[in-house]
Amino acid sequence: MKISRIIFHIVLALLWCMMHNSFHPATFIIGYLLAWASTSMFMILSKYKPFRMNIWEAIKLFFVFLKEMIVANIQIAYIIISPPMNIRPGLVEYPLDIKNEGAIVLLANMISLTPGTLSVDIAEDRKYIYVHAMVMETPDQLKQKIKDTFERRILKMLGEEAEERRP
Amino acid sequence: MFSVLWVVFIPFIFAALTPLIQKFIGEDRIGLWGVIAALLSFGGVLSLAGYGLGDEPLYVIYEWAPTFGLTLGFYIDGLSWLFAFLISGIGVLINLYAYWYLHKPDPFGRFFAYLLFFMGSMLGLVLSSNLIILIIFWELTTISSFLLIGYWSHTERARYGAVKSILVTSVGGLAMIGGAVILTVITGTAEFPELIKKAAFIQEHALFFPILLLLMLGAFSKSAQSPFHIWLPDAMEAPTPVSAFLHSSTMVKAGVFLIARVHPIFSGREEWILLIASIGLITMVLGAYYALRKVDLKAILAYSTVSQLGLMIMALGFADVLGAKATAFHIMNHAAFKGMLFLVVGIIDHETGTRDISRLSGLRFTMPKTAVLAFIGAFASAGIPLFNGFLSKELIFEAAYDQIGVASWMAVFPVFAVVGSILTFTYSMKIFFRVFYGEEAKELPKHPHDPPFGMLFSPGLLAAVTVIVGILPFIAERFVNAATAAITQQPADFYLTIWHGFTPALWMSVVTVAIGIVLYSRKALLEVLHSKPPFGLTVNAMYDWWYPNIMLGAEKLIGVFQSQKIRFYFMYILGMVVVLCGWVLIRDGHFRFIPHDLMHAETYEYLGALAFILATIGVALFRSRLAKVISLGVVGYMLCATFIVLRAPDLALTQLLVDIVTVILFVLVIYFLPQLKEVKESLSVKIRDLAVAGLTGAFVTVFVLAVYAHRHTTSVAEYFLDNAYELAGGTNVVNVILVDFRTFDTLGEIIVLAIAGLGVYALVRMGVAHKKKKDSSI
Amino acid sequence: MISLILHRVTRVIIHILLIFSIFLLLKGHNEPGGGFIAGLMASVSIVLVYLTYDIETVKRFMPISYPAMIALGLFFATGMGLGGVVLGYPFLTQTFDYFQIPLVGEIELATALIFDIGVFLTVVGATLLIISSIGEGS
Amino acid sequence: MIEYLALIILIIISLSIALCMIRVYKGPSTPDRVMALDTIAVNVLAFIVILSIVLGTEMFFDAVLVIAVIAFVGTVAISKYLMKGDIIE
Amino acid sequence: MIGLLAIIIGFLVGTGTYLILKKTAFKVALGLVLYGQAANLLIITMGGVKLGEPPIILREAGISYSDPLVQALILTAIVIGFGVTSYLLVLVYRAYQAHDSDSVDLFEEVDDK
Amino acid sequence: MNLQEIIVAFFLLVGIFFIITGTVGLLRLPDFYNRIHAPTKATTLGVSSTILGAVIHFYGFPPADGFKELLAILFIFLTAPVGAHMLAKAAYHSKIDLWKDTIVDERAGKRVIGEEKMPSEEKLEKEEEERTPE
Amino acid sequence: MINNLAVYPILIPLVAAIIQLFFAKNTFVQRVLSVVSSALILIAVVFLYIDVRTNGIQVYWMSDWVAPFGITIVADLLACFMLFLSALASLAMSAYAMVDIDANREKYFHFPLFQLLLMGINGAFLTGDIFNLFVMYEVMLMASYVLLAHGSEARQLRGSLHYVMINLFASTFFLFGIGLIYGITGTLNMADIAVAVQNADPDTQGLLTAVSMMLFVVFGVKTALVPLFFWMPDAYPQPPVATAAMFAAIMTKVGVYSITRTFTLMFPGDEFTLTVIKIVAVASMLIGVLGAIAQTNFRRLLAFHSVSQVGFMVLGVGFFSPMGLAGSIYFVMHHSMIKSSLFLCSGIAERLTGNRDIKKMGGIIEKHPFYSALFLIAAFSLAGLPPFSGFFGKLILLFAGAELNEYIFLAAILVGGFLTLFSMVKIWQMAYWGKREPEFNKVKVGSFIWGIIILVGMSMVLAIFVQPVYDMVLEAAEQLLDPSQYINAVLRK
Ligand code: NA
Ligand code: NA
Repeated sequence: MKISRIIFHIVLALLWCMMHNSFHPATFIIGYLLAWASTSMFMILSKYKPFRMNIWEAIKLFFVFLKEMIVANIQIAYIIISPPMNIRPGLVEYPLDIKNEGAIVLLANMISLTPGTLSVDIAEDRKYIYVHAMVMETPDQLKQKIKDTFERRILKMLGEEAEERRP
Repeated sequence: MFSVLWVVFIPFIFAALTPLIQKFIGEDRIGLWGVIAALLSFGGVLSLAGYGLGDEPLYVIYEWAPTFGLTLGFYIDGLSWLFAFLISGIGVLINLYAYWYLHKPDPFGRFFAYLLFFMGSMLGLVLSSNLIILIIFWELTTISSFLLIGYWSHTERARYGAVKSILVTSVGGLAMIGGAVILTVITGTAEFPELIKKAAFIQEHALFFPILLLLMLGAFSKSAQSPFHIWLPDAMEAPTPVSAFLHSSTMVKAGVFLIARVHPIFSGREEWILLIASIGLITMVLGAYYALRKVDLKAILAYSTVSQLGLMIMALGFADVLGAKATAFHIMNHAAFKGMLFLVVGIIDHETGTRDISRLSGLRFTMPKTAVLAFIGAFASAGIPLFNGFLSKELIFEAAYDQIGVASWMAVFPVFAVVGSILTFTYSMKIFFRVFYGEEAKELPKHPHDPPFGMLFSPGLLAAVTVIVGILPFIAERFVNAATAAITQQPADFYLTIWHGFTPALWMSVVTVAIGIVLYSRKALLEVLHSKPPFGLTVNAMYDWWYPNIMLGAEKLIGVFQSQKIRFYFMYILGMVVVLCGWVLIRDGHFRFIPHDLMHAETYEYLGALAFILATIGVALFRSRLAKVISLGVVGYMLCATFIVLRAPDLALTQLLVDIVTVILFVLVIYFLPQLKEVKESLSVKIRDLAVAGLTGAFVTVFVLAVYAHRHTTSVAEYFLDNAYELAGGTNVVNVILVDFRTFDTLGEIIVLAIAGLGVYALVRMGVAHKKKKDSSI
Repeated sequence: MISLILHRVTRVIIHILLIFSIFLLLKGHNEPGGGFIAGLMASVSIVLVYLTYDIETVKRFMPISYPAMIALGLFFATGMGLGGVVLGYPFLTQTFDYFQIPLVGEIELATALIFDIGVFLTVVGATLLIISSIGEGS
Repeated sequence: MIEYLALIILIIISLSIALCMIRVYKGPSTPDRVMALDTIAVNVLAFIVILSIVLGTEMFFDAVLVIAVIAFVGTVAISKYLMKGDIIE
Repeated sequence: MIGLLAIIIGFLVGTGTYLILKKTAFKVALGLVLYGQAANLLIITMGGVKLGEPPIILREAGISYSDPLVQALILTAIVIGFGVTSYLLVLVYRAYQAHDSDSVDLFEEVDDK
Repeated sequence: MNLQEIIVAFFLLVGIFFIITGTVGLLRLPDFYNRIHAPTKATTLGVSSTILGAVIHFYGFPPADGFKELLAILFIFLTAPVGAHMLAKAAYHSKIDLWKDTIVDERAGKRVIGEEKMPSEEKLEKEEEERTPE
Repeated sequence: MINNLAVYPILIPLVAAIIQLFFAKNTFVQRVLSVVSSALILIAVVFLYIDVRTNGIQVYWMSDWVAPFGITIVADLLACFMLFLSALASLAMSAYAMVDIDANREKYFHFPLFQLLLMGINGAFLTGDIFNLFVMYEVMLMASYVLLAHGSEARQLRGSLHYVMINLFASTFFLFGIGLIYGITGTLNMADIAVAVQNADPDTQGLLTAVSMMLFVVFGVKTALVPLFFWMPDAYPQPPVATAAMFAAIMTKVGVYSITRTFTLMFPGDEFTLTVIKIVAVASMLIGVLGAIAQTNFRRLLAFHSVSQVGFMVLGVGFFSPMGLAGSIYFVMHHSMIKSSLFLCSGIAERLTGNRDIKKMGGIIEKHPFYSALFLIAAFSLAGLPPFSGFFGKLILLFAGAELNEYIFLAAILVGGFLTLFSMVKIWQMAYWGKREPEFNKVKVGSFIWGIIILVGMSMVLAIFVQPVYDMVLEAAEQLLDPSQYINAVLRK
């Protein structure tokens, strides 16, 4: 718990340094202090469940996401610009394997950031994400794709294994 | 010198102390306080007799406000002393009379305070040497008489009479101020002695007549000259001592006094005669006619006063020595007999409970002493020999007759003087015979009997004067001569006798009495006068129409503009801006279409401007409020972009943030506001709004371009750029200006914000809970 | 809870926003920014918290009296001005100097910063007081 | 060179903003308009970035940052209003 | 450029005018906001659109900056406008609560107790 | 035209391409839920590459400075999905219908989103009625 | 050490307000501070006046930046008079507020808001910078918005809605005007603007006149001149009477002050400007009083009178002669004392009868003769009857008009005076006369009338010492008509 908070502080302090375009130790310390002050002020907002994270997997995830995003961007751009609009939209109920709320949100945001898909909502029981997609062949295909590209990797990053829970 | 101040200010001081004294000696005895004050004042006046009756007037000045010719100056000559003598002397009698007259639950203290206040004002008026000071005291008499007339303010009539008196007399008062100011400005002085010296200059001046007219409006309104006479009869709602004091001997004579005072300044020109003598004549006849038609004793006396004042003013209007002399004498005589008559009517009213002449009769049996007094008063008023009224009236007849020699048309004066006197004779007879002769009246509200001695004393004394002067007129000689000399500014040395020989005036008197007796004895003739009002639209009716209608009219006028619809208020403001500024712009040729060189811009700027304008129009166009707000948000973003284009990063940041917060605020508020109703606007309203909008928009555009074409070449901004870093230690000049060069602005700005915050907090928290508060579960 | 996603993101981003607002406050003298901009920034970030949570929660974890904050802001701004008066300068006179601080190097300290902090506090207090009052008014 | 390109891009972006206004006008729903508002914010952001290149100054980047980090708060507020009717509970 | 800006100001004022002539308090408030923005734009225009550098001193010779004073003025004006507008909005809403109407017109009951 | 300029030009062109597709999508796509995908594009790749291009333009390649500018990208990635999500959720909540040719709606019949009940449905409906511009 | 006298009238209320905010829960401290603050300002103003008399116009450079670059505080004689009035009025209002303001209002910052109002007003009188004038206006207005709606009674809210909107609207035009002035002259310092206007080429003169007309409209709205006054009679009757009295006594005068300053210093009146001013003034005089005649709501009636009375003051400015301006200043002094005491009187009448409508009042004199006498003096003074201050105010204006041969305006003054009397008599006879045995609420009238006594007493002083007072205001007027004094003091020190 402590550690996650300290990491958060460090991240914030680094952001502070980025703002200043300066990684001078003094800048960092000031940033750290500010981060500490801010998180102390919003104590309730700063309580995170501790989790372990595989950094390597995280980096991998980042690049996969980047790739996916670029590809999807191009695909969707093509669809939008091409005169006959070949869209097959739908709202699907995507079943979640992840339990950690933070990770669910991460996934949901990744879905949203990838053009063509958008997280409309997370179910109350945290078992589904409702995803609107602009193009899909079948709902299952879409779900599978999300599972394969993002969710598995997130689970990996968290050091958990995906349960096989087919939709 | 001291005694002048004493005379004038003793009543004021005593009036101011009344509430205090009342606590000590009790309300019942406060009347004595009034009597003491009046006596002290009267004593002061007597001590000044040397100046008033001698050759050398007293002239004292206390500097007050020289810029406006204001000196607290007092001038005691025959005229002012005569008035002061009458005012303070009768004042003593009135106070004495009132001591017995008032009864519970009338607040005594207030009455005597008002009365003394009035007396002081009146003394100040007549004694002052300065026109503006005179006006100040003049207005004080207006105020004090207002309070006195409205003394019984719980009655509708008293309030009506008081309001009428103050409104009518202040019309004249204000005119007088105007005249006095103009006179002071052109002559450089407001002192009567100085003005008299400059009489020739004034009479030559182009503004002579306006000034005279303005001053005379004051005099006429105060002295109840037609058409201002309407206030006086209604002022009779005052307690009788007040009527006796104000309307016989003092306040209403202020106008006469003023005319006499300015006589040497203005009387040289024809306008004087035309204006004053004619008004006096008309008033005299009309007043007497109305007096004849009345049945209320006080109303008869009121109109009688109007008529008598007309007589005096007419005589002053003749602008000759004889007229002045006649007036001076009549002022005294009228004060005595009319004052007495009022007091007698007061007694009748007091003892019988009514003043209605048709209900009263045969009082000589029950009130013999009063009857004697009434007899003297009525006969003096009628102008019967052996009473003082006869003597002065005869003098006026003489003066009027003399006018025929001046111009033949002026024969109207003696003719109508006789006509008026006939009417006067008739109503005077009515006063006495109707009330005291005939069958003894039944069913009176009270059982009549003679009043206590205290109430008889004052009228008794006046009756004695009436008779004594009537028989031995030389007693009054010194008074009259001194006053005449003061009015005419020539030495006067007359003898007053009963018998002048068979002069035209005597014949006029004979005719008067003869016709009067015929008129009075022939009921049929009287009936003619009684039944038909000669004209439907009377001045009184005009007043009564005007009084509520000015309020209604004002309400309508204001209602038209003050519609409580803010869009019209906006339009007035816009209209004023566009008209005033636009007119100047057009006048100076700044109004032109946008020149081509000013329209040079990058393509992206054109496109951005297009988006900007689209967003702006959207705010007005969208029907849904949320859409409006969203469009406003876009406007904010576009403004932000504009600021960037204009190299203002700080502004862009601020605009962005404010934009977001504003949008949030609007959305918050939308939630609480009702749905916009589909207000069907007529096409004309839409066109009107569009026209106004287009006009103002175009106006601002043109204005901006016109100014831009004349933009400054250097500005203080350069200083900030040059010095921000070296002197203020910052490179962001905008911020340096905000927190250093112009810190005070910023301080003000955050104070505004702070107040807004606190204000919203108070506004939301303090309100009564909204009844139809939305269900909080949603 | 209005949205899990919003909740989670707010938790993270609120700190970034606040720190960013401090950044804008501190460097305002030399670059775009300053007390007002920073104050609005901070306000918006706290508004985000209001949007995410309900007013009661925010009250619980942020027991700040906004009127007091306003008073404090005005106190800073005015107090800075009065400081000058006490020292014999006109009201609101600012000064600045450069200081050598070990490890950090030369930094500039300006009284204007105190004033800016006053502005910041007032703006935050006022803006939030307005928004929270309306929110509560419902 | 880049400046010329940037100028052309600027024109495109401003055109894009103007086009977004069409969506604001057409709606048809409030979320559509909010979306258009968001898009305009993004376009303005890009506009500022490109303009910075044209003008050769980095002074405007704070505005970029602020748009990036703040614009969504307005969206959240309106969304919450649409969802709950009440944007601050 | 200045021509464009003047036209935009004109449109802001015109639209603002159109809105303030409406009966709904909310619309009037919107119109007043537009007016405020017009004022801000007008002031910055008066600083000149000669377009130098943003007024952040680069400490190099020969640079012309745009007018910083107008920018400072507008900043102050924006803040003040913001404060007043917020207050006005809340007033609109409270007035609605009190009378159940968001019309800007006054009622008789306002006159007399 | 050196390498840096080419890189900058590339990034800028990519950026403007995605931004313009975003706008086109916003205009062309048939319903709200489809349209909302378009701005996501503009924000993510469009703005990021524009900013990258600018950073390279100002600070060279690889950029030695300009972290603050890069921070903008991070911020966008943090905030954009939340905005889009909230808006979509709100739209769904206010019963904005899916396009007629939508192939699947697995949430049909489960319109209630979030814990609480709908606020005042009438109110929002009324708002809907009014959304057509004059 | 520098001389801080000129800034104290701004500083004292500001500091008092901040302290009061910190003592938000302790109303006793707040009340005491209110009175102390007003008293201190009064003392400071007296010293400031002496200073200005002996050493000439006092210039104070805020933040230690020289004019025209920083914000300059300028205390000339006119400013001193206005400050004196505001301090006097605030003292009287604080005394009245002690017994009048309810606990709820006290809790929600009534006193600090009042102090900030005072600060804004004093700032407006003192500032020598046109934009700062705008800021001070906003401080004043913002405080007045809040004080107006303070209490959140239904009618207050609606009444203040128009007030806020109209003033916000006018403020925008103020900003337009400032922007345009800066555009032409490149400066914000009023003295500097005056120099620039003097040196402007003839082609630009017309533009400057147009801009000055815009400012005239703005100030006309704030000071409620015809045809811009319509918001006012709905607004001023709403707040607690002490607040309303303060508004009537001083706030409208800020507009008059600004008009005076603008058209003597920055845009010394030309033919066109002065004609416009005089016409507007006369229209205000007459229409305002007609509005008053139409009312039966005590406070609305008084509010309408302000429109009319402001006309007199502005007419003096329109005369543009030493005597005219002196008359204007004298009239401002008289009116601020008398109108505020009338408002306070209306407050007592309301408390006694539980009513604002004079038709429903009656017979107050029977039970409260002393208070009634105070009202009567104030009423007759307002109506311009001698020997009260209003008479002399009018007299000076009459003299000024007669000297300039402006007889039409003379007539207007007299007609206005008559109509004023009419309406005052109406109040008197409806509310104070009437019933013989009236029934009233229990009110300790004695504790309320101290403020009135102070104000009426001061107005009597004004009347009795009309010559010395006139000499003083004439000095101020002459200073105004010689703007070089102001300009030299500000720009070369
Ligand atoms: Na009544
Ligand atoms: Na009554």
